[in-house]
Amino acid sequence: MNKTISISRYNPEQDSQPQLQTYQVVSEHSTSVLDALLQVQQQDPSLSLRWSCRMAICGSCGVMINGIPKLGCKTFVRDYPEQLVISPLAHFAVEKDLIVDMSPFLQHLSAVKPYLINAEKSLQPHKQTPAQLAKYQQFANCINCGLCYSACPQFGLNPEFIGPAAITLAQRYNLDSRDQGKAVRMPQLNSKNGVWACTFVGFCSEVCPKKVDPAAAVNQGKVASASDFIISMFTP
Amino acid sequence: MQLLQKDIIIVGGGGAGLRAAIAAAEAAPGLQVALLSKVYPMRSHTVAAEGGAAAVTLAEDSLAGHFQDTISGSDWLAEQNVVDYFVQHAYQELVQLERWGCPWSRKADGTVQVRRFGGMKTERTWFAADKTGFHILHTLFQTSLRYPTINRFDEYFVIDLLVVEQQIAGVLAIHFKTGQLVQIQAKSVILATGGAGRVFHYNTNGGIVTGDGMALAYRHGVALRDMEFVQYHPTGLPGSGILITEACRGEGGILLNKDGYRYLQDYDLGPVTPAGQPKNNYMELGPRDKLSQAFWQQQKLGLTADYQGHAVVYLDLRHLGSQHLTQRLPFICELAKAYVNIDPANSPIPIRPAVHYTMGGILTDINCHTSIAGLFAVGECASVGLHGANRLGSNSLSELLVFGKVAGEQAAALAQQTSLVPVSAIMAQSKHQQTSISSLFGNSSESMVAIRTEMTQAMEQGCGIYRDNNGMQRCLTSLHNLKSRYARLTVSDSSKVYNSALLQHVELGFSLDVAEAICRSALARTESRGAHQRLDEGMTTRNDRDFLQHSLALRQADGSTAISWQAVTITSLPPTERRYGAAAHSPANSNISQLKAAQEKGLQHE
Amino acid sequence: MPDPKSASTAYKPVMSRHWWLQHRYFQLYMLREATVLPLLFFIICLLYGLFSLSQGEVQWQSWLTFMATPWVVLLNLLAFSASLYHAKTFFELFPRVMPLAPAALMIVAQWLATFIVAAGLILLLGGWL
Amino acid sequence: MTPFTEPPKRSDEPIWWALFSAGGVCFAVLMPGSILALALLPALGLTSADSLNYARVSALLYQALYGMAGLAFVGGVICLPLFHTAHRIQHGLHDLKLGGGLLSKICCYGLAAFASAIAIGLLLAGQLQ
Ligand SMILES: Cc1cc2nc3c(=O)[nH]c(=O)nc-3n(C[C@H](O)[C@H](O)[C@H](O)COP(=O)(O)OP(=O)(O)OC[C@H]3O[C@@H](n4cnc5c(N)ncnc54)[C@H](O)[C@@H]3O)c2cc1C
Ligand code: SF4
Ligand code: F3S
Ligand code: FES
Repeated sequence: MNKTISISRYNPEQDSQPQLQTYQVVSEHSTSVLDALLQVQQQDPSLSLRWSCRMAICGSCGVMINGIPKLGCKTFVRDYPEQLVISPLAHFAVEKDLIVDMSPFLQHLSAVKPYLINAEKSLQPHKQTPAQLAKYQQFANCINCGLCYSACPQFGLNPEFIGPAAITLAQRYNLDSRDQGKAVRMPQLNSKNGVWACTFVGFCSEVCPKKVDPAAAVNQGKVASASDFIISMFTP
Repeated sequence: MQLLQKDIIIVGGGGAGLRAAIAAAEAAPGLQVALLSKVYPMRSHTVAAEGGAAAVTLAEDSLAGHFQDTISGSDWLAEQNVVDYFVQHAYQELVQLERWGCPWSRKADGTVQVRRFGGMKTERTWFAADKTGFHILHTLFQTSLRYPTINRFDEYFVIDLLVVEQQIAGVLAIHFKTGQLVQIQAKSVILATGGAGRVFHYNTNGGIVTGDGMALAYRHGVALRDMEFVQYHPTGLPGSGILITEACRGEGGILLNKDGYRYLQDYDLGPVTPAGQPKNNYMELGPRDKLSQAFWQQQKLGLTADYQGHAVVYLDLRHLGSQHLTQRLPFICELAKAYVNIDPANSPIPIRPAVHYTMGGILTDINCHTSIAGLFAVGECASVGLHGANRLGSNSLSELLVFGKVAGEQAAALAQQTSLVPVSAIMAQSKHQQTSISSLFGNSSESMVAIRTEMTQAMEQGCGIYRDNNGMQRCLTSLHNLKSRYARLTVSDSSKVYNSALLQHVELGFSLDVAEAICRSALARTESRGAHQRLDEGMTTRNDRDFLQHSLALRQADGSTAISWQAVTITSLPPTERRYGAAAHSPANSNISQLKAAQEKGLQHE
Repeated sequence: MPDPKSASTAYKPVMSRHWWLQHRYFQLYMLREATVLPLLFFIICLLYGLFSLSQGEVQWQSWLTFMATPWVVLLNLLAFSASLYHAKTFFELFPRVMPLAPAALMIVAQWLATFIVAAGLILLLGGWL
Repeated sequence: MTPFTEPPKRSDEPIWWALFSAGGVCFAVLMPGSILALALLPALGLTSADSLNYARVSALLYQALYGMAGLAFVGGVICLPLFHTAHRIQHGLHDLKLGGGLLSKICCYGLAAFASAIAIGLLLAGQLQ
């Protein structure tokens, strides 16, 4: 079946702003949006996009599909019988076509010290019960695709907001029974660009392709930050 | 052209590259490590590994057992000293990852849980649900952030190694974002660029798995070893090739042909184990090469079903129940739903074999050092000698960790003793590359997509699960043909910023080189062993007299490939017949049990 | 690696003030936030009531009359609907912020609290208690 | 983009957020009943006659439980919901790119505090009479 799709094109060496261009693709039942984009790339090799695993785990192929952030490889053309407009992830600077500048996202992730902090030296594995694992496991499933940042208007309004995925990652470690680093992670979350920039819009969780529920992580972070605030009032 | 100076360069941000980077940063905190990757590290294909990582863990298991499984899995083509080192260090590496925060699945008492895996005689595969590679990669990536000396160069695409008189001097890379050519000097360089599955048509690999590192080394005269051994995974989704992990079978999934018959019993893997009660080394838990070959045989007999034009058999998980499936195989449920619209709790999943892993790779010694001084290789791009003719599932992730660490430490040690090769010595090479890159732009009638598709199809037809001389010759002719067409191919998009067309062009060149090495090596091995199965007369069985040897593919000055041979290191386990199912317990295998007793003494955890 | 050059070439989209009109999800979010406007009206009514009460019986009677004016009743009806919509959203969000029990259970428990409080207040202020 | 080198300043949001959340609970749990009992039912004549007469209401608000009932009512139905409202308006202004900075913050929370003080003042004045 032939299908017309529109793709936002932007070449920084020539254009002042992105423009939609339409293409024809062949769509079968199992054709994903990524497949469609790759078909277009065969017709027009100048189209730039990121992708790799095509199985919804590497997190590189995020785009806006009819205005909603989605993974191209996990979204199917068959589900868009009407129009299908593909544009780069919102709230990020567009480098070229569907490629956005991901460096702010990476910086925000690193800002929360997303690694296990534990001074103990040992050659033995920690014990961790399935219940303790379950406390943070969901938050450890984030594939860093950045869709939640494109979904979050607060990030759009304030690019300094460290954002849902970074806070989720902080919470992932804070809730890990093996971790002792909460104290060094909290200052980032406590700031006005930390958890407090979120107004629980909640769209981040709607679009998350891995059901991580970043909105829950951020708002649990508010509780943690508030208790940290109270504790700080009693400790000099 | 930008010029940068570092101490150590690591090309590749997958499991192997990141593990090496951390090891180097820990071993020598004074050295600057450059970590280059053509994609953000967490996009590397390690992320897709589902099943798990092997190490001897249970009290009733033994290092000798893991050693023996790996050697016999390799059809005796593994380097036994390397396997020995590997089995001794795997456990500690998985523990290290645990201490870095990897969310390994646990037993009720809080200890790490292990699962069954094909070709392993006991449970020794650590897993993190069915996203083991994902969790390993993210744990490593996140851990790497704590080392200030690890300088990341994300989306830098390495196009050449800078080599001066058999001594590494650095690498040449394109910064994807700006199109700038960057020269980075270093005292040691580690290649950790992953496999080459994308040279085949049906594969479980990501789009970036194009064999770059293998070609980079090969072009500078480093041998590629055992390239003919390409693993077909028995359970890929039809069409896309997306992997359905072996852990499905470890959990008790069964394989059925179109008549609902468990056909594996006809291929020396029986007797039938009851559905849901898997037994190590029997039936569905036989090794991958055997399972993929059984599919091929069934297809020949007309016993496979059709799924949208693809020949398939079925992976049936229904008897495991939906609760168990969502708990242990959540990602598989998600994939099956998304890509073939099937709920594994209700219907069997259509599957077919797909190229999965390149056993061969850049020849290194046990220290991951190649024949170029200061150049190391590790991970799927390398052939340190662990997998031989067939890799056992879950050995590869452990390999990334064990040898990633070795490579990092060795590279650091070497970098501390050497100094940079002067820039003047590499300028000519860089300039030459610069000119040849700029000469690529233009309009030609050749289509890159056509060349790439023809290559993957030629490989699929000529170097598939079963091979014969005529098929491979045809494949080789096509490859030569494609190479000359490639020489005329140009890049029509001349933009600088994120020029995908340019990158794909260079990648295709790498893939063509690797494809030729695979085909040449396969032609030269006139026996059947592990993943290399020939149909030609007199070549259908293993021939230890002539071929208990590694193949080495070496690039000649004229661009062609020459094959030579290298002896296999055998320390304690001389070749016997490889057997699975009930046959494994017949008397012919008794010398294994004797050996096992002998090794128990020698091989214990340090 | 930060690259100063790219900053100048990348296209930076700006968010318009009307972003929330573009998607139903955001419209509902704005609706949720806007529930405080009718609420504010009711609070002002109460403040006025407190003041009236402190001024004695006559003023209090006039407050009661004020509260029965049709436009006031209408606005308070709006405030009532707003409070219900707010309650719905709030009860759904709360279990995600504090996952103390299964979400469905917590939602039911919260609605139950609202009903009991409402019943109590109606019985008390309606003169049945 | 500022690199995250120094630990950022702690935000004072926890205070406002705590008040907002408490107000949110009141809005969801107390408000539906209060609006019904104080505004809608009496205005529509659905309460038993005269249940809101001056004497009864003053007694409930000024004397019941030694004045504690009145205080709880003013706190839960006026003050906390006021802070809830202030918080949402403050963030709403930011959402609409109309403010959300320090000035609007002072206005929003300042007014909430001011109105709360008046409410409590009126109540206490009544109770002390
Ligand atoms: C679907 C799937 C499932 C698997 N499951 C398992 C399993 O359960 N257990 C197991 O043991 N093994 C498994 N494997 C195998 C194992 O995952 C891989 O062998 C392993 O992850 C390879 O890791 P690597 O670090 O060598 O390479 P990769 O993870 O592929 O990383 C390669 C890196 O090199 C970079 N790179 C490549 N070329 C260039 C270049 N030219 N310039 C710059 N950078 C470059 C890439 O950007 C990337 O960062 C699986 C493999 C697949 C495909
Ligand atoms: S939280 Fe979800 S949407 Fe956000 S980056 Fe992670 S996986 Fe993507
Ligand atoms: S969308 Fe944004 S505002 Fe909060 S709940 Fe999610 S981070
Ligand atoms: S291509 Fe990897 S997530 Fe889509």
